[in-house]
Amino acid sequence: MTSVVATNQTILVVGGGISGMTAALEAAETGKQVVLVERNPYLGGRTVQLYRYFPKMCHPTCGLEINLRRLKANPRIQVLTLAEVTGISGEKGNYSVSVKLKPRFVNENCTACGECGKAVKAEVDDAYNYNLGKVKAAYLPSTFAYPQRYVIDPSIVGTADGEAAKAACKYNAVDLDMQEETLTLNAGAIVWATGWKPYDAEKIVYYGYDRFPNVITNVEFERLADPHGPTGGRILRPSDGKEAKNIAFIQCAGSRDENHLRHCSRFCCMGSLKQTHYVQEKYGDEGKSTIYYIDIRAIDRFEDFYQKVQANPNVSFVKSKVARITEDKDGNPVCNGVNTEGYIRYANTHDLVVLAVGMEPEVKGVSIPAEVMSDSSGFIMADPANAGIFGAGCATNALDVNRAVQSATAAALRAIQVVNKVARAEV
Amino acid sequence: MAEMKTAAYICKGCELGTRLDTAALVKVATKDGKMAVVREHDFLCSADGVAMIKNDIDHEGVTHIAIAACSRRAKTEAFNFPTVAMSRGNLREGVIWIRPDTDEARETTQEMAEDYVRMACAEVKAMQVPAGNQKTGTIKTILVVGGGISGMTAALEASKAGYKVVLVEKTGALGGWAAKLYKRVPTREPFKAPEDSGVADMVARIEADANIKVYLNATLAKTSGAPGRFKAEIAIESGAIVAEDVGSIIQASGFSLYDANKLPHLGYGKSPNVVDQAGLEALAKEAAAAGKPICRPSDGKEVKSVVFVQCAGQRDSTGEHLQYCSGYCCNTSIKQATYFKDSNPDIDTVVLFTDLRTPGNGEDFYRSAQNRGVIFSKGVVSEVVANGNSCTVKFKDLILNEDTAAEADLVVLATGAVPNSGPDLDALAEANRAAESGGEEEKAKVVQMLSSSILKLDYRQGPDMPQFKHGFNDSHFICFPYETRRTAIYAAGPVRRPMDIAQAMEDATGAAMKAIQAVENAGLGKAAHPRAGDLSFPTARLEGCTQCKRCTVECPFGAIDEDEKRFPLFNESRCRRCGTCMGACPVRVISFENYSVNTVGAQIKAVDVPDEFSEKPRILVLACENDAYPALDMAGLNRHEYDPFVRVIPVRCLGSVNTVWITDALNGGYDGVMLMGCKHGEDYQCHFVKGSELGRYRMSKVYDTLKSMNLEKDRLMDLEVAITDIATLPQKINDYAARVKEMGMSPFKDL
Amino acid sequence: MARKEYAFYPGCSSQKGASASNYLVSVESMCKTLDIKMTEIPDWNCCGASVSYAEAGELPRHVMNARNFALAESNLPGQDIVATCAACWLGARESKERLEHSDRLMADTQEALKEAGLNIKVIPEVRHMVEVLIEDLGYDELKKPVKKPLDGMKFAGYVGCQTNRPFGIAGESFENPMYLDKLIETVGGEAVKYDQKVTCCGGALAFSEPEKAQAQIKDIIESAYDNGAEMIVTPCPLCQANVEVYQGQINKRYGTKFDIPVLYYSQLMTLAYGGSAKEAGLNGNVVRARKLEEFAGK
Amino acid sequence: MSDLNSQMADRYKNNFLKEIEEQAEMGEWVKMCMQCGLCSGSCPTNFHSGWDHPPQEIFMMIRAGKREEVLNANGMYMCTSCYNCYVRCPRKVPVTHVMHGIAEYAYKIGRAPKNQPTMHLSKTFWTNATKYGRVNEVQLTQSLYFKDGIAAGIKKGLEMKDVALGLVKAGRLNPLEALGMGHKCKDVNGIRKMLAKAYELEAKRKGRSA
Repeated sequence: MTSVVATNQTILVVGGGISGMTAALEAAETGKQVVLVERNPYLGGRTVQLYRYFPKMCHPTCGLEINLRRLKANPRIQVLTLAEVTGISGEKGNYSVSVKLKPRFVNENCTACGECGKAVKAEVDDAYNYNLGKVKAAYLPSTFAYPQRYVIDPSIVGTADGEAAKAACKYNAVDLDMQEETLTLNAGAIVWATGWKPYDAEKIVYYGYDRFPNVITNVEFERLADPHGPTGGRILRPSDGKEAKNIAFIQCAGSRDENHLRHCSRFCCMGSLKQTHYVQEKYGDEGKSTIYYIDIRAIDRFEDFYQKVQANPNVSFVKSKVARITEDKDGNPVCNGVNTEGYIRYANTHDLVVLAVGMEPEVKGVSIPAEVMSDSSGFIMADPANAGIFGAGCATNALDVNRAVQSATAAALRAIQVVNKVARAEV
Repeated sequence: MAEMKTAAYICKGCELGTRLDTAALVKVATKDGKMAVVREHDFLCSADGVAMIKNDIDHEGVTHIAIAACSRRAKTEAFNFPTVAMSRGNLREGVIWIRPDTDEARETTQEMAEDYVRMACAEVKAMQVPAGNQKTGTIKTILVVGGGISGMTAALEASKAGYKVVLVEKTGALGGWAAKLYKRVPTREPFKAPEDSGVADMVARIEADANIKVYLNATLAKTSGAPGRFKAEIAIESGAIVAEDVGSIIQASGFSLYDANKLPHLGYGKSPNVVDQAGLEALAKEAAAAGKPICRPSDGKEVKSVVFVQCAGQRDSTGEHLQYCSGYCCNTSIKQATYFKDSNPDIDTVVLFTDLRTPGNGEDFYRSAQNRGVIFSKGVVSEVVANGNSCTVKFKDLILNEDTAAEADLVVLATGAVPNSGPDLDALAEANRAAESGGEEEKAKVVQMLSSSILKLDYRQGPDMPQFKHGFNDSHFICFPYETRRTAIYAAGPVRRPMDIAQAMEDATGAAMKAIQAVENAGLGKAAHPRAGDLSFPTARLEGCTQCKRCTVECPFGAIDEDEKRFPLFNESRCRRCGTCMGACPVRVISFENYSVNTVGAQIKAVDVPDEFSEKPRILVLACENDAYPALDMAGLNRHEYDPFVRVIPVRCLGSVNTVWITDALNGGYDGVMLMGCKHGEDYQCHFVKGSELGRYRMSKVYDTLKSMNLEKDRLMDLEVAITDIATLPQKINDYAARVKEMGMSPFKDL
Repeated sequence: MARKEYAFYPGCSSQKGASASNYLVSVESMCKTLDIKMTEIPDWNCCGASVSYAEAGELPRHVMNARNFALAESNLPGQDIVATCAACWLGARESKERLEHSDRLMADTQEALKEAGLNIKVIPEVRHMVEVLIEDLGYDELKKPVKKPLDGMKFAGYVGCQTNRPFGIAGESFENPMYLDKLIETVGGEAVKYDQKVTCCGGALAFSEPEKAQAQIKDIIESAYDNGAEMIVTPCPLCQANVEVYQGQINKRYGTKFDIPVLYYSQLMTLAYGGSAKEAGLNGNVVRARKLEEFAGK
Repeated sequence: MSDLNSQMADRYKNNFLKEIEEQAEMGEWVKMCMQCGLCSGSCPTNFHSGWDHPPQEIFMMIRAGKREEVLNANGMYMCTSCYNCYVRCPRKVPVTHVMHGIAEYAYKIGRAPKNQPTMHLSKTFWTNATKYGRVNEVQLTQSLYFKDGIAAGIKKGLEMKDVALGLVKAGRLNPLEALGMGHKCKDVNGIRKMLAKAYELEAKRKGRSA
């Protein structure tokens, strides 16, 4: 049975992505008790699934490493993975929160030695790589996974594979009898940092994401470009494994569209500009990128980045929302539409199409307490009447990493204001 | 402090027991390591193993422990003994996981392990448990510079958390730019109607807040001290100076509009009917006050047509105007367009833009303006011609692909924001140099530059925060927007980055969070991010100091001043514990309790260097702990093999690498030295700013030494490493090992 | 008494002797089997179709549909109006929406209707025959009467535009609606996958700009052939006519050898329900559906 | 310029957008376009042969006050009423109807291009449909063929001979309709009066009564 120490001066942070980690760390490094709840078996959220960050082209795992070091060094943060908040009752300064813990089937004895992985035969979809590949059913979610502990997929529990994993472990770390459990814990304030999910590209039927293998999403493209991704960092198109050198990026795939997401997702323009660098990085002058856009939203100093990409002769820009993707006989996706700068009709053949899908808040549709308001897109809105529950990061708005971290830092203070008040009241 | 009792613990888990001769490792720890207690354990990180160590600490008086097991990055929850000095010998990720399990390999693998045991023992003996900085400042009051929306927000939020605030505003009133606005862009569903700026309400809350002390018509005359004990000398209206003791500082000095006079081609200054966005706000306020429609400055007639020119003097790649985008201007022009449409729908209202930038729910505001009949045209304005009471805006319509023009009673230029960030420190240093040799003119320039200073810091490295791109006081880091280069001083709002009111309020709240955190940690003598919580701090044996000033010059955080005797004066709570000063010191008088020239030097010496006939070279790797060392660990985790002759020592930063380590190593018979540090230059990734760059610069000096020792240049190898070079790094190590083989064994063995 | 009763709005093309008369014939047979009673709206008039936009203007178009509403309401109270023609359905349904959303438009309409001695109280629901089949009966009900499943026959379900956009059948996507394929499968046929399912046949431009329309029709037929279809099935008279009757001209224009029958879903259902070739209106197909004629003969 | 046209031009001065918003059905949507071009790219006729101006461009031209070019444009008549643009528009602009509306207005004030075939079809169809309340397909076809005169009509008729014959054989075209027999409503008078009133009201509401 998992035990958690929490009081009405504890800050609960829901979501262990970069926003949640930031809120938790900032609060803990200010001396507060924090419980960090994450749905995945590892921390880091969506940022660690990115190959590089714009505009510095640095690696998300670098920041993750520092945050993990802060976390390891800080006794005030208790981390719960494979955990989801299922209910919140009580009030500002004294919430009672129920948290559902899914079994990992691996306990803290795990040394990440990898023997169980070797012993298991079954493979499951590799969620970390957006299911572009497979992993053993006993796996370390990613190289940088924290906790650095294996996970056993429920599908092999009760099978020979499951037993094989158990037998292979010299440290009694594999515990196939682990049950789902529900904890109830106390908290004075709550930071809601459940982040975002990529908009479901299948819903934009005229782009054929469900029909054409060579139409993929921006988040999937990150995994293709990443040396630790399913293709070892080679940009190979799904249909035939051919190197994709002529790549189309379609902006506002779902965003700025009243039939899909009414808001602008903010990060996708910079995301695609960044991804043209990947193409350049892999193929030099043989790599060609075309960005189909409505407005390029490279805000503030990101404009420098945009200007650099504009100067690259291998990248072209077309002001147009692609109307339809078709497939030629060789399986090449063809973008059909009209360049609205001067009415130029086009039917351009590419090796691969990357849909810059927008951000949909994870919190959308989730039942968060009534005192938390959300806007028409499902993002948490700062509510003046709000008591002790605060949104952070992409749960509150479509934000890039930098702004999400800002938002999370602010949320940490709002939570601290509540627990400090509780503390003052109690002395 | 109790006298030192050492202990070493050898783990046999994770195949260490089967791959290595741990009995031999025990001998090494005892004989070479000279450890008082040495124990093996089958599964050291298990509850039982940890209990064993705990017991030695609690009952055997063990004060220094060397754990020979997995990487220092692994099993940190288990191996957590804050009361003793601890080193970690990396036998798993660093040895058996990067070596093949073959008979040929067994010998060299074992040697590798033995060296790491020796190194761990040597290191821990040179370490002490940090006692923590005694000279901590415990002042928790927060100084906020600037009384605009950002400053007011920071003050209110800090107060709400229970902290006292001193707010300094240079003008006679709070409110800043926001106070000049007629309305602000909507912040709430349905994001359609402009809102009241909310300034009056904030001012009232501040005046009613006992925690907040406000100085109007006041500026900083001098800021001295360090986190937890800053002294802010404030020049107030009367001309007098009042001193306030504060623990941390939030710089919310805001922005100025880009000077529209630099845009004569857009008609500014040529016609009173061409205004910037602030000018339009003034007209709107005036009109609202008079209950009249917005009127034309030239003749006071009601404006019947208005054109908004976006990106005026912005997004300019020619270098003549602002290169960046100010981010808020699209929404502002949309808002201002609604001023007209809401008062009279028949007013022609046109917004000329190249990319309309309304992120998030701004898209709803954009739609609402279109719905009001505001016309948006994608076009590039070439010229605004003033003719009498009207203006002709000449532009290229990019959609209809033609040059055209629009007549307007009023033209509004969206000119964007320039940060009020004080003088650029590099430029100032330059000016200072010029002034030293130069005449009155140069001196006057320095004075003029200093007069624009915001913080007036008496830091050795200049009066303000270092500037990032385009003069903004931003952080260089994507994951860490508040990673400041002046500890406990945080920029907030448009001085940090171009932003609108909503973002500025969010940003100021974040900055308040960091300022509060800073005073709390300064009080405990703890380091700030990225080595948050580190209790160690640099000390110097001044008797050995030659006053060369390198440490004071090179400290990336301006932590070190000079005392009246021109010795380095450490301000511990400004220090970020990177060790750049330690690396810089030619006479090696600077050290940390848990990281020093000795802790590393001892490890280098501890390695067993076989004679030159053994064909067993030794390659020293000094790896940055932020990127290179994790990458090597991950190489191990992924079982990427590399050369058995390397010995890796993690360092806080290449900036902390003292050249003596290199020369000692080479003198001691090492055959090669590899430095692994992160990217430097424009997009540097070093969290100690110039650490990796400085380190490399210093190494370039070592090459002369190599020459004098008749050693090949390649005996020293400098490698730029990213944390993701997991697969490539082992390859690079092997390539270098091959190169070392080529060069042959070092002639300095057994000398 | 029939289990379901509706006010039937056949529309100009589905009258006896008109271009979609075989649609009418098959719908009648189909409804008979399914026990659906369709009572023609007395003296109904043309819906105006889409193409009349330029001459008709707004109000007159709505008024024409309003007249049908008024007639249906007064003569067949409480019954939904059911159209078999996609354009009729769309035109009528659009008028219903506009009138219900604009009091001014409704007032003007009533004033005009007065001239014909009519007025509207409540506008009945306006539905397409396909909606009746899917929503009021459901695929299972439609399957029950099947006596002779069209085993092994491959059809390209050509949905086209106006039963699909802008209103569409509830729960279907505009870009890839499945209902027609499901109907085909319900009667035992195989619905081939092809990418021109919702491509426009050119609509009225088949008359005014034949070369444009025929280019589109060619794409549709080609894709149907390429994907192994033996016949094309559609829910819309104009689609049916356009895709069927211009095959000869297209062959001339492009040197193709198109000769593919184009049927109505109602014809398939009638046959599957054991109806004769005549009852299915097969004699009304310009490109004779030999295979089905034989099938019906058996 | 027809009277009506000059009246309108005069009434709206240089505010063509306003003219379209008030005069063209659904014209009030023109301002909502953000120039993404999805409508133009989604149009089936767009790719077969060039339009002069696709929808999104026409919207921009309206905002730019290009009155003559827009009213004379062919673009609107390329519409097959397939509603692709309508259902895809990210701003939910009912593009199909807006295009119809602009066409109707251009035609009503006499500015539509001469001999625009679809324009002519629209006119013919409606006249035919409203004459007896129902469409007389034969007469409709005839009047379409003979719009360019007897000779052209016969030529076209011959071209279409097979098509027509096919339909006749299939019992789907009744030659007798040519003689005005066949489909009509009973209350033709009522319908005509009703429509006359509708025209009157619409003209009044749009201030078009010349």
